[in-house]
Amino acid sequence: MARFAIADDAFDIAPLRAGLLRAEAGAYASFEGWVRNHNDGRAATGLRYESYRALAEAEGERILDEALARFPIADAACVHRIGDLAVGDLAVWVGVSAAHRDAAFAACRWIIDEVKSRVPIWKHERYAEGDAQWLHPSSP
Amino acid sequence: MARFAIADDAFDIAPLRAGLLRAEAGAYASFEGWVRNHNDGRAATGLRYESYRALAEAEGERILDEALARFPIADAACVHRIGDLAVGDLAVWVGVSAAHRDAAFAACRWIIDEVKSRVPIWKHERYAEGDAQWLHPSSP
Amino acid sequence: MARVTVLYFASLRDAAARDSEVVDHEGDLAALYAHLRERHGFALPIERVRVAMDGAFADWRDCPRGGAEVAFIPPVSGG
Amino acid sequence: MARVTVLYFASLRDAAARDSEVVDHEGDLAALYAHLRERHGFALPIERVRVAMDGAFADWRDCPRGGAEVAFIPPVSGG
Repeated sequence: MARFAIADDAFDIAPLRAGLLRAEAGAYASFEGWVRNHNDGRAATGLRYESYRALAEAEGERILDEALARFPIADAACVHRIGDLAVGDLAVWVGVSAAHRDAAFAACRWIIDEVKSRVPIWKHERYAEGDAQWLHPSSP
Repeated sequence: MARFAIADDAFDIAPLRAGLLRAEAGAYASFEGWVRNHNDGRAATGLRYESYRALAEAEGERILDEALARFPIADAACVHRIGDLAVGDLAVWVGVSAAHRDAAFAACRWIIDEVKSRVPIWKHERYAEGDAQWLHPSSP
Repeated sequence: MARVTVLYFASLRDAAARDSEVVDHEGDLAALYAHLRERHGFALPIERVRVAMDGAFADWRDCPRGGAEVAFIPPVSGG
Repeated sequence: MARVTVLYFASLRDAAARDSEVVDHEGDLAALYAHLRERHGFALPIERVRVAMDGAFADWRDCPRGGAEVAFIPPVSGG
């Protein structure tokens, strides 16, 4: 089953979290990215994400496979929204279950960092002044 | 309003998470501790947590106050179960919202570490062999 | 001489076979623990125990006032 | 000469004013980007762009076969 998914609409976290429960897992770390009302000092009113879907799904899946190989975790999953989002909407969710919290936290952080740097998804941000732009950040 | 709570019964995460949503917060990190089916190499069937409730609530609140002072976060909360728990039950939940993910992850990790080391709650673990014991770990 | 209520938790409660007891005590909290450790055979040395008084962590050198509520806090294991 | 379909995303799509186009091309993917950058006035230099072919990341020195689907990937900003 795919561990990474692109969602066209708002999605429920509860069943995704439940899918990571394991009797041998004592720790669960999760991360959520929410649409903020500001970015780089500008008031933002919402945004649109678009993806190169086939490649985004393949690259997301690769990231989760790599996380399972790199960290002593039980399972991991990630869902990224695309389409139009308003302030406060859930943009991305990552969940990781593991026997211990060290690995759960480390893998969760690693996954969101890799998703942000590798998965072909682009953010088009709308500002309170009425303009909008694609964000193409320089590599860190 | 109290940010830290002791729960006598199973509790819902959804409203706690919703209480941390902020228009200026783009990141949310959470941690959950689940009852595992093993500990220190022994098969466990369940456990009981007891607390010195008045001090646990005061100390938990202090930890969250300290987290808000130490990290650039928007809000944080923690709930710890007491009573009888079965394998897979939720024992503790921590949630943190922040403008950025660095602070959300760091504060979430710091809070669960402090809760585990400072809050007067004790775990009585039952094993598959039929025996049980209080866990009084040595300081790390 | 101060009359204090002592609360026991976890393995200390099991060893004392009670949740709490009222004790007449003279001296600091360290002396109180030493006394009760001997009475009940607590396995934990004082170095591994913390002490609270009236709902807040206290110092072992504090001397309880009459009516104080003292709690011995064995190493915690929440989470 | 290979006939390839080129996909545009985000600011590249805005600059090209289309989602995709069919191009006859000879040479590697780097040459293809240089050619199309000139045609559409893409602001992004090749150093800031990645390239994919047929749904997988590719090397700029790869030469597309006829019928290939090529995508230019500007710096991503998910999350």
